[in-house]
Amino acid sequence: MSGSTPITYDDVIAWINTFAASVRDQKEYLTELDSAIGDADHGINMDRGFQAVIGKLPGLPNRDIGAAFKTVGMTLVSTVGGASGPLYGTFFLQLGTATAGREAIGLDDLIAALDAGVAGVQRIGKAEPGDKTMLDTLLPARDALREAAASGASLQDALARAVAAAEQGMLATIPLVARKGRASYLGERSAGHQDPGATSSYLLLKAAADAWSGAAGGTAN
Amino acid sequence: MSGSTPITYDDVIAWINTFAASVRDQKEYLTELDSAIGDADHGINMDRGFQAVIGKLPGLPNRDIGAAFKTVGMTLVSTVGGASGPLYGTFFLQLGTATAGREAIGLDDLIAALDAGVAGVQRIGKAEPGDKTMLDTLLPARDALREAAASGASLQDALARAVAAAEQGMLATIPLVARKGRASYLGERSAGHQDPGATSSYLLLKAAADAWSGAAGGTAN
Amino acid sequence: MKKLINNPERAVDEELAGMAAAHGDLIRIIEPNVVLRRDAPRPGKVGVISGGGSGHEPMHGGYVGMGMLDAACPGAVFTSPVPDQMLAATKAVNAGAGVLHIVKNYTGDIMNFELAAEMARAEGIEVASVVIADDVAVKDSLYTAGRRGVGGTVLAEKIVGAAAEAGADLKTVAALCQKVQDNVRSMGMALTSCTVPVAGKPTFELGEDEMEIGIGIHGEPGRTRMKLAPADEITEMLATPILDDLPFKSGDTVLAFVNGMGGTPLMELYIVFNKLAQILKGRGIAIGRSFVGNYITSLEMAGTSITLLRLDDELTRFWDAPVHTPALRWGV
Amino acid sequence: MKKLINNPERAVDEELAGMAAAHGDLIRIIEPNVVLRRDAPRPGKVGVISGGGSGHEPMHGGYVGMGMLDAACPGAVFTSPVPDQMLAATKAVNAGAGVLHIVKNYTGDIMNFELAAEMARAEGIEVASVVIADDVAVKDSLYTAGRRGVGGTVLAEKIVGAAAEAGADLKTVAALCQKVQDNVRSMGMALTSCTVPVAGKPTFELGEDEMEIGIGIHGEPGRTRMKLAPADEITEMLATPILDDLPFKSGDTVLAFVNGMGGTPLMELYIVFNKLAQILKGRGIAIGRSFVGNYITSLEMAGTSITLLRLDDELTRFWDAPVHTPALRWGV
Ligand SMILES: Nc1ncnc2c1ncn2[C@@H]1O[C@H](COP(=O)(O)OP(=O)(O)O)[C@@H](O)[C@H]1O
Ligand SMILES: Nc1ncnc2c1ncn2[C@@H]1O[C@H](COP(=O)(O)OP(=O)(O)O)[C@@H](O)[C@H]1O
Ligand SMILES: [Mg+2]
Ligand SMILES: [Mg+2]
Ligand SMILES: [Mg+2]
Ligand SMILES: [Mg+2]
Repeated sequence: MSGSTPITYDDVIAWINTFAASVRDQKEYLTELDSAIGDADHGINMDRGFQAVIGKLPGLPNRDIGAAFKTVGMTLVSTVGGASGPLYGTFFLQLGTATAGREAIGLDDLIAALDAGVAGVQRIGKAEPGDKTMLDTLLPARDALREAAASGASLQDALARAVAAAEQGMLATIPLVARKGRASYLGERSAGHQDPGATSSYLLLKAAADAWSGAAGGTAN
Repeated sequence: MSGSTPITYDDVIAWINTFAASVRDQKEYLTELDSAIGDADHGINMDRGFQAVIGKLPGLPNRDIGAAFKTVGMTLVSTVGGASGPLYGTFFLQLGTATAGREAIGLDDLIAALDAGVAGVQRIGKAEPGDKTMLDTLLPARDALREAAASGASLQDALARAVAAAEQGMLATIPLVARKGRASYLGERSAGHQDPGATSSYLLLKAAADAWSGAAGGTAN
Repeated sequence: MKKLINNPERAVDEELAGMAAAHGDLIRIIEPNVVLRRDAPRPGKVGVISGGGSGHEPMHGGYVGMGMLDAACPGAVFTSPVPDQMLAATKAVNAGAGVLHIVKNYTGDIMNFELAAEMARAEGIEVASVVIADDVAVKDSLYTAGRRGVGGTVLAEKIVGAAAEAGADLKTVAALCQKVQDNVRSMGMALTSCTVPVAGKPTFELGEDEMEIGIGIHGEPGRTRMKLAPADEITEMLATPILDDLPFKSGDTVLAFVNGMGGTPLMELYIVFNKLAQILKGRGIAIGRSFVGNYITSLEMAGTSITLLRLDDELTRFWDAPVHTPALRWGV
Repeated sequence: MKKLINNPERAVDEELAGMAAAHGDLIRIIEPNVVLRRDAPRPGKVGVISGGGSGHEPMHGGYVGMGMLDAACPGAVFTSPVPDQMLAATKAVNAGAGVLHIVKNYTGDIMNFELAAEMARAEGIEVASVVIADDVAVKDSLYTAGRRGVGGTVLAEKIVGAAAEAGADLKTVAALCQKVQDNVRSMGMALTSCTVPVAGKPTFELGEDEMEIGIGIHGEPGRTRMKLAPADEITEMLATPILDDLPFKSGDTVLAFVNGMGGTPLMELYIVFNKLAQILKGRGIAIGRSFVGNYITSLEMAGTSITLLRLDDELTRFWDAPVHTPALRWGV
């Protein structure tokens, strides 16, 4: 079963680094999306946070995946601000709690961690699916991952399906009228624009798929 | 001699009305000139003043040319502000003093009145010829008028020569570096631009020639 | 982008250094980017702090001082500050009587302040929070993020700061803040967008003959884009929803606050005030206090907002009480 | 042109009506467009008046009140007021002790004030005039119109107003005004032009990467157009000619005034102040008093000016004295 292809500490670090690079790459694009329905800072915020994160990673004392995630979360909380700081910060802190003390995890562990992360985002952000937020990416991605795992898919296959679901969820935010976050102030005018946070969450899933395509679970693909 | 072609009270009123119309017509142009080397208000200032003036003219009690000029001068002082208000105001007040009580004047009287008007402008503005001001139009125009009168020219001919001299004087302000007025703050940068006040003064001379082309001295031209 | 800055990433830090250099008699700056009242903590006094993204100056840093805020937490431009700032501010102003957090209703501000409040409580500090949500351009609803906090925030900080200065306890101060929130309404509009320094270009584009009605204070677009209108019509468009919302009634006395968004000359604000005074008169509402200027801004945005606060004797008294901050000073 | 106005020709009138509505406790408006201190004339007090084109708000109307001006005469935008205004103001504030005219050095202002002074003298009122000409961007010369009056005017009005309030006679007040003029220097720059309402379009065009150095306060172009530079370099470009002109010397104490031209956010003014403080420190000059904000403006122009006034005890004392006007208030 899928638990047999372990995700190592190095894989986790690679994921975070890949996401940080992707955020840097897409900084202008994310900010542009936020211009349309927000305050033109989402890319800037995420980049500020993940630049701080990659500055912290080399200093981590041991190969504890949970500790790494917690460091990411705390760094985001302390450097991002805005809505995305506490939301992504809590997400990673919950990932950290779910994987505390582990040097490697399996797909099931990853799903459980995502469960906790998404629950954290829901708890502090109080958003529902369809409110036009990052949840509209994270929830379907997690569900896709779980279904794939249940059907015995490999980590890579499961991730590929999660990325596809994330992309769909992200695109599905376009027609939505926002009910949470800054975009909600626009009322009907928020429809027709892709949510910036849903987009960065898609990049987060994509970064995992990219980082682990050749690493975890051998050299598949 | 030229004194024999009288300028009547109605001619004077026609001159003022013609100039007011010309200022209204050239308001944007004068303001544009003032944008380049001043504060973008010369046309606006002159138009505000002469609109007030033409509102006053119908109410004048008798056919006293001097009183009409004085009314123009006082109205300009009270409504224009800026540099041009006191300068043009004084100019017309001096014209009024020089023609007080007269119902008609000759070319010589006009020259004497212009002398007084220009002296007034020089006294309160303290500018010299070549400082890039309205004086650079008024002085050569007055001199041309005087020379033409001395050579026995008709009022129309004398005015035509004065307008030509005024135009030359106005154009000659272009290369000058301003030493007086707002344009002086620009230093060397003021060169290459035509002075707005010199331009409105040219229009003033031109208005006399236009207004009196068919009136004073019969229907010549 | 044309700005008097050296480096977009360092703009807020250099701004705070400039504030410290200019107003060292009133404030000092402590890590991590907290504007602190020079003489904080004041023995026995309830601490009052606020914070939010930068770019709204003089709010909040300009309101730190005697009779107003004890500390302000400026985030990056238009970005809620991080909890570390509010935690540091809360600890620095706490004198044992507890600390009030005045929070503008934005998802980010709410969450970051709440995280800080939890951490402060964990360290044994009593913290109360009041959320300002006065923007009638946004429909209020249980299912959305709700209304934004805008101009009412400045009035709340002044009034609440005066009560804290006078020695009111945390519960009283928090209740007074809630009372301001319950009696204040605002609405804003923009003639131009603004440029977040790090973004480098205007947040939105507006045609030469267009305006945005119902904007917030973060350069975000408003509820509707319209053809430019005369100032009197714009004033009607802002005042009417405000007046109808509370609703304000004939016989009420208000504090009338006409605010500039940063790039609007005072001349225009007074033209708006002139019409607002006529509208209020027409409704039988008296202007008890007037407040006109650029007090809660969106960088260099051109535009205005109107805020009306229904006054009673208590609110009036605390509004009039002495205040001495970099941006607001009277009675001392 | 995007402005909160109804009719360009009526903008100043409606502005004054708005000021009267907002600040009726401090000022009233009399014909022909004079902003008058509510309680003028004050028995026994020397009257202090100033005036100039509109578009520089809060100067001068915002400075009418206790401890500063007794009256202000706002002309059309960027156009010197007419003598009728200064005459009416002079008569309205005269209480027998004479009236000081604080005049900025512009050909129009000089001539219009002089005409009014002559008329007032003809009516038996003692009038003294002091000309403020503090702009070091303009070369001083006997053969030109000389230097412009800019930021130093605000400081002169505050300091001289305090002396008049304290009961100084006309000669003393005029001498004090001259002392301010002798010890103050300024220079300004623009990032953008501004639009005179009646003209309807910007006075000059500036490229996205250009700025004007050495501007005045009437939207006129400056001495030189340059490539945009970081705030620190701009601050050097303004401060150096000021410091070298007086010259200010090590050991001097100054009032450091960083002014916004109307469309510049406070954030940027504090960034400029931060660098200015470093420059002054480097020259051994102490900052005795700081003054940061949009106090003498050019409509919505983006830009800044720096003014330095060399302080002594007398100037400092009058600067610190109570003032209560729409735009400036302390000590009361
Ligand atoms: N209540 C919420 N729950 C979940 N996600 C939210 C919520 N509010 C906002 N977001 C997400 O945060 C994103 C905006 O992040 P960002 O621009 O960094 O913060 P801010 O809105 O404070 O400027 C939105 O696009 C949205 O996906
Ligand atoms: N000292 C002076 N003597 C004569 N004319 C002057 C003087 N100063 C300015 N002017 C004239 O006034 C004109 C500007 O008038 P205007 O724009 O109406 O006033 P302001 O300069 O106050 O805005 C200049 O173009 C110049 O011809
Ligand atoms: Mg955002
Ligand atoms: Mg002009
Ligand atoms: Mg933000
Ligand atoms: Mg002018």
